[in-house]
Amino acid sequence: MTELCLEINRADKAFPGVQALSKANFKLKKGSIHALLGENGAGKSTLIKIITGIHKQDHGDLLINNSARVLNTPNDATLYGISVVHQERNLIRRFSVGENLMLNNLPRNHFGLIDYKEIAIQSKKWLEIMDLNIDPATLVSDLTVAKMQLCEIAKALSLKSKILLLDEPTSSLSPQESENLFLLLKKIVRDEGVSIVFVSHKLEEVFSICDEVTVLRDGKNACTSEKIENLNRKKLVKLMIGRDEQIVRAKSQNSKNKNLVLKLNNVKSEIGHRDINLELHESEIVGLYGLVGAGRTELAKCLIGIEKIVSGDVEINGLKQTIHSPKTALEKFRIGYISEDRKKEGLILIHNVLDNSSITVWSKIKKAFGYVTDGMISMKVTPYIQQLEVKTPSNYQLISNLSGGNQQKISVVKWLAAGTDILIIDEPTVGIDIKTKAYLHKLIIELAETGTSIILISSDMPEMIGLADRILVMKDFKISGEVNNNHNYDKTSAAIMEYIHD
Amino acid sequence: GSSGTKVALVPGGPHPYFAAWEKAGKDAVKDFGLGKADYKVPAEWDLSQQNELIESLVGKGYNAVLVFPGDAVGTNKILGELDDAGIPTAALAGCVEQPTKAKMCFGTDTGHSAYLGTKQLIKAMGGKGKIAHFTGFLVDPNTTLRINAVEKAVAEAGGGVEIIQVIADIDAYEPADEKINAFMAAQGGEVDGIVTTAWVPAVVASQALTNMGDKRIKMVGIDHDEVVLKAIKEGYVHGTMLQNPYGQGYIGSYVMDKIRGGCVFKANAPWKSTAQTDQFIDSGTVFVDITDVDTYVDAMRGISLDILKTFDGTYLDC
Amino acid sequence: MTITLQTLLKKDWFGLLIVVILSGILITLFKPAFLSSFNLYVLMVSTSYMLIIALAQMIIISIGQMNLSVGAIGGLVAISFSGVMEVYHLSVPLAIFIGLAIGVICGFLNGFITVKSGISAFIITLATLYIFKGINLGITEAEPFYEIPSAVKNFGNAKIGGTPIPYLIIIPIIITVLMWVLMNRTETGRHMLAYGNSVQSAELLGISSSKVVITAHVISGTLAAVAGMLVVCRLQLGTPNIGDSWLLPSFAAPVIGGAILAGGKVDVIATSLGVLIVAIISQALVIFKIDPFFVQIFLGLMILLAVFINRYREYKQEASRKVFTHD
Amino acid sequence: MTKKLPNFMFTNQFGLFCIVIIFVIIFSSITDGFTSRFNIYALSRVVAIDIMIGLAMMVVILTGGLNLALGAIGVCAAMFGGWCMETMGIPVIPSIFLILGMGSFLGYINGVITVKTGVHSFIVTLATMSIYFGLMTMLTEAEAFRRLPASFTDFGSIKLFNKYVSPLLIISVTACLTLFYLFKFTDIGRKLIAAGANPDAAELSGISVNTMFIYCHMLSGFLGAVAAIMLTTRIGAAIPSMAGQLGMDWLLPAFLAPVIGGTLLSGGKLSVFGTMLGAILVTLITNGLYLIDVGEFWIRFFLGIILLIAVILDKTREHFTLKSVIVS
Ligand SMILES: Nc1ncnc2c1ncn2[C@@H]1O[C@H](COP(=O)(O)OP(=O)(O)OP(=O)(O)O)[C@@H](O)[C@H]1O
Ligand SMILES: Nc1ncnc2c1ncn2[C@@H]1O[C@H](COP(=O)(O)OP(=O)(O)OP(=O)(O)O)[C@@H](O)[C@H]1O
Ligand SMILES: [Mg+2]
Ligand SMILES: [Mg+2]
Repeated sequence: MTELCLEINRADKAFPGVQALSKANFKLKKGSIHALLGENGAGKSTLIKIITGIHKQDHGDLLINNSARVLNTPNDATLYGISVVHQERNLIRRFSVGENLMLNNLPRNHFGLIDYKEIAIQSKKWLEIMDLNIDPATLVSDLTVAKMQLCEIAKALSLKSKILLLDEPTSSLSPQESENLFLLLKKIVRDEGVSIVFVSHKLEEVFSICDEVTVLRDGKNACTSEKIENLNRKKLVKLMIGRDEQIVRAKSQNSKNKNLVLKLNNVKSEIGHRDINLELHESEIVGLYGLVGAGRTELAKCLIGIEKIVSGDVEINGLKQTIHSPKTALEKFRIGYISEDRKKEGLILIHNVLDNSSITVWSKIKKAFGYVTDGMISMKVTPYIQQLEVKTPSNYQLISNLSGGNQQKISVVKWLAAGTDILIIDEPTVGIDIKTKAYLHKLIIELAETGTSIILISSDMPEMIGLADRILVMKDFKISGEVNNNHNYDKTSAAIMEYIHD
Repeated sequence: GSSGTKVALVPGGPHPYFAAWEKAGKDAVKDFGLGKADYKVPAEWDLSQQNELIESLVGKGYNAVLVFPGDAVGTNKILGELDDAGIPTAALAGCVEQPTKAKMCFGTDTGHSAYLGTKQLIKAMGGKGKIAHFTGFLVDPNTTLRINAVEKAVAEAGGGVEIIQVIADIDAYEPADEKINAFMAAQGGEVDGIVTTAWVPAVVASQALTNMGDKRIKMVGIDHDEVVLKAIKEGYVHGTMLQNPYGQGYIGSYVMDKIRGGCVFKANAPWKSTAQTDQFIDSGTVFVDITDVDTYVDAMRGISLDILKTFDGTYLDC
Repeated sequence: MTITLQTLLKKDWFGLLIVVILSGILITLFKPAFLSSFNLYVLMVSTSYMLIIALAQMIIISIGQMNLSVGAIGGLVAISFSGVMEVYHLSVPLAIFIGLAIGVICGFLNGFITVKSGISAFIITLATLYIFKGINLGITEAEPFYEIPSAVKNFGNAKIGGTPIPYLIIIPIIITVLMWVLMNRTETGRHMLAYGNSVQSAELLGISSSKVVITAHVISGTLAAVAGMLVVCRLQLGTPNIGDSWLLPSFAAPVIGGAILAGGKVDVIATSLGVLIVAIISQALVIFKIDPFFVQIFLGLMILLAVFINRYREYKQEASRKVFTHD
Repeated sequence: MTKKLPNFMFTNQFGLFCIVIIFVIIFSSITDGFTSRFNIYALSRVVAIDIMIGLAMMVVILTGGLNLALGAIGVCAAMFGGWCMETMGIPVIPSIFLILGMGSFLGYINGVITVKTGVHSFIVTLATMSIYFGLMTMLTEAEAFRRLPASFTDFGSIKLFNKYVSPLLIISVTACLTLFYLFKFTDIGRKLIAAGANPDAAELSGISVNTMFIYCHMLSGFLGAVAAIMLTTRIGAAIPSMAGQLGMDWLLPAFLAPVIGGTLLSGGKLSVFGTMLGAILVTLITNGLYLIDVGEFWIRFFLGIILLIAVILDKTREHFTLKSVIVS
């Protein structure tokens, strides 16, 4: 069974100022799981969008089941049995989960009107397959990022297509959720001969489920349909970034003698946190681990004054303080928060790279009469932009035109530029390629060493264990336990799981 | 007349009232041998639009302007500027408030017309009863004049008559229909007379009375919209205060030509004076009811001719 | 599912219904005449065409755009409708057909140009507002058409049997029901809302934006046409001014009804109640003989009040949601 | 990495500028009197006021909102000024500050209500429009103030640059430059834009969005008051009908200018000079149409058509420029 069900030959795609793909080839075998890899901005999503008829390649041709096809709209792709989960969430927030799942072919009753009972029934089926226990009537806007992502996968499956494209499907899933997903994928490949294209920055995942690998670098093929057996992590990384990956490890530092910068005593929040106790020392990295939905993001938001703290007290450098707004958090207490939801809370998509990365520093670098120029700003932020190797034609490129990973980099840049004492980092490396990920990790450690105290929220266990000095485990808006991290993966992860499952 | 005279007749905006000005202008050109007497309508009923139009007209070489003031006070500035540019102007149909550079106000004393109308209504009501007053935008200075005039007439009628409600700001049809009918629903039983002092309320109120088939409530309207005239013929409306748009345009153009020809108004000209100006000439304001509603057109023509015949003698030094 | 206060509080129309009932009771306490059959009739008449006008705007709001030309379309249709009957003595059905056709064409133009040019509908309809109104004035030279067949006139001024219900309200009610079905039970409607929620997502989902946008504008144009003709029936003359005063009310009702101007959230029932509230307010101002110099002030305060009451409901609802969001 | 056309050619302003030039050429060649001193002077005066009105609306559109009360605020400010100067006999300069204060204050009220209640500014300003205007008519009983100090009213008739330009235009251009500086070269300006573009992100980045929105409404009121002053000097009196019923005559020019100028209705993107050019374009077209005899009642029709052509022309230019970016 070596016949191809999808083939792209010498595809070019240019965007204003960017050659996203040049002469890119891609071949997908029937019944295989094919990894599409590359750095941020390599062109993965663009390729996916060409296969699904959203973008049209400038040159090159597209074959489905060995016959050349022209896809003008996403619907064409669906007709040829291609379904996709995009990197960005594409659910209608004000619609119910069920309706979102069925949106492309809504069931009708005999008056030709939409039949919501039927929707509930059909969608329930697919939700259960993803073992999601959500009522189909729930509004998408009430879901967490993770649940949304699972819903979209369920939706893609519900189309029963023969070709399934998954663009970073696990970016905000917890390890368990990813595991379940992989079992499911293997199953449908085995039983229904579905072929899957799998985009991810998590190489463990690639090795655990993929048969073949195609790597893009700057829109060109670094390799095409390489058998996974012939590859190892080292080789793969070299293909992707053109050099070896350096593994970062924080040297365990005993920070007990360092002075206490932040202390929470029995904090109770309006949105349901109960008796939260937390201590953060100077230049310490405290990890907040927990399953998606544990309320870590919300805790962060309490700290910067978005959500209300109803009782208990917050001490900063030993003094009781109340933080009314992110403004006071930033300007008075020098606390920053890097959001996990870059599109909604992190970035201003209609503005350019420069404005986005400098938003936190304007009031700091302004001269008399609040005088601030682009020049002054880029002097301040360009170093960070270059350090993080953001792929952008210029500082004036619109953020919405950057690749997902590069967008994430920008939302980090702006807080680096702000230079805060306490930095809360929420899921910093979601959708970030390993090169940048390594760099970010190095950066976080350097920040800590140079005196910044960091609260790290992450669902990525290796990352957590790699970076944190202490790890607090959160569950249902409570701290369910603390683990002193000795950077030994197996021991620590076991200890953490203890607190999660009891 | 001189073919050098280019008169522009500028209404406040697109409105049926002024339709007669177009023909009046053409006739004036024909009869008095003027160069031009064109009817020029602002794109919208809006003071600045009117000013823009007038300015562009001057730019095009019109050298005399007859204007229905977009605002009784606000229009003065531009009239002043035209005067500086040596262009004679006059307020037509309605007046501008003094001090003004307008040579005259040739039209209707809005206040007085409302006063007369109310008098007629009270007479029709037999000198006693409750009346309601429907009128236009409060921000139009004329509206205040009308409200006061109606009150004056009522006061003069002694205790017998009282105003039970004034509804203003209804110069658009839909709201007028809504408000006036709401009034009929609430007060229809009590009210004995209605006086309307703006075009739209007059039309809508006549319509409402006709629909209700109510001949008990007496109403005096304003102007010559067909709906009003029809309602008068059918007896649902007692009468209406008519003006003389054709005469205004026709004679106005004539006078502008004279003034450009070097005539000036007599020092002792028999001006009438109104709340707004004391250089007022009545272009013919008459009350019309069922008896003369069919013949008013000739009546108006008659009035126009009389004014024209005696105009030079009475007002001008040439 | 059982109807609890919880589920009701979620509904946009609930708060408004309260407002309507309360205001109704209040007014009646002071002025029993408010419930007189004639007054109810008047109330329904003024609600009738405003309802359609509001819906004409609402459907455009649902896709996150604005239609500034509703009034202009209504006016153009109104004078064409009465014009062809007066000048060419066409039969009423034919005139109605022409009227609707014009509405469809205008709406289509709005939608088509918006889609093809990729310029915001706000600008396009602002331009077409001038164009349609311009044609209107060009044809009529600001002179109304008076010869309206008595059939039409009666339709605009007759009540059903002994009831206070005007014939005029039948069509609006039917249309409201149809619109509810459209927005809640048909794919077209749901796709419009989806598009309004997020244009990008809608396109990734393969919802054809041109289809959605053009359909919405065609419906909007048609509704404006219907409203225009109803107003002619009501006023018994086809004056060029019809439609001039529609714009703000057309937005006010949906927005009072909780519509989000950014698109993706509209509620037919709430919009209808919004219309009713506005009508009741302006009627109350007359019934209570408010001094003309105070009317505007009251109007403003009332609108704010109405919105605040509905807003209060939302607070209650959000508060209750917060408590329930986890474990 | 890319070969670029000069940056300014990408801008919407550049496109508008070309279109304006085109129309100037057309009108001056086919109409008599377009270039006459009188006409140009008149134009400069009309444009000046429309620009100011456009800017006043622009700064609220920036927040993703609307300010329907703009006209009402203008009239209230003007009438208040009339009262100060005529009734209270306060000298011109202090009066002007009082007028501007009044404008800003009314804007402030809009801002506070919008922010505190979370009700969309559309409905808030719809209501305050009625309230402001109602209060104004009630207090003044619609009586105009027409005995204003000559030093004040004459300003509207001064002619500069051998009688071609009104000083009002100078004021508007200055306002444009100031706003341009504010939004391009100050932190507060940048914050205003950021807050309008994505309130959540801005808030999390330490910007107090509510304050920013209130500033925008105040600025709108302030600019509205400036426009009102200019209109008053131009009319020579403070009259309640200077912006029409409820001040709604201001709304069309107010929206036309910024929206044609490329200001994003959803907020977060504006163009000061675009707004200026937008106002110029619209005034040009109207004036040109009055000069060409298009037939009495057809002016609006042609205005619409030309507007349509203009915006579509500009759009095609945009496509062209974007395409012509060659990737090396
Ligand atoms: N709509 C667009 N307009 C302009 N440039 C674009 C657009 N979409 C993508 N690009 C550019 O094309 C390049 C490839 O983007 P793409 O999203 O395919 O990267 P990717 O491989 O998916 O990266 P990531 O792993 O971060 O998702 C990037 O440089 C991006 O800036
Ligand atoms: N099924 C659900 N229905 C409604 N709201 C939910 C649901 N699950 C989570 N939420 C909301 O999301 C919040 C937690 O989601 P979120 O994922 O941000 O928490 P978290 O601990 O920060 O997880 P992570 O940071 O790993 O994403 C909850 O407090 C709740 O408000
Ligand atoms: Mg991608
Ligand atoms: Mg989170």
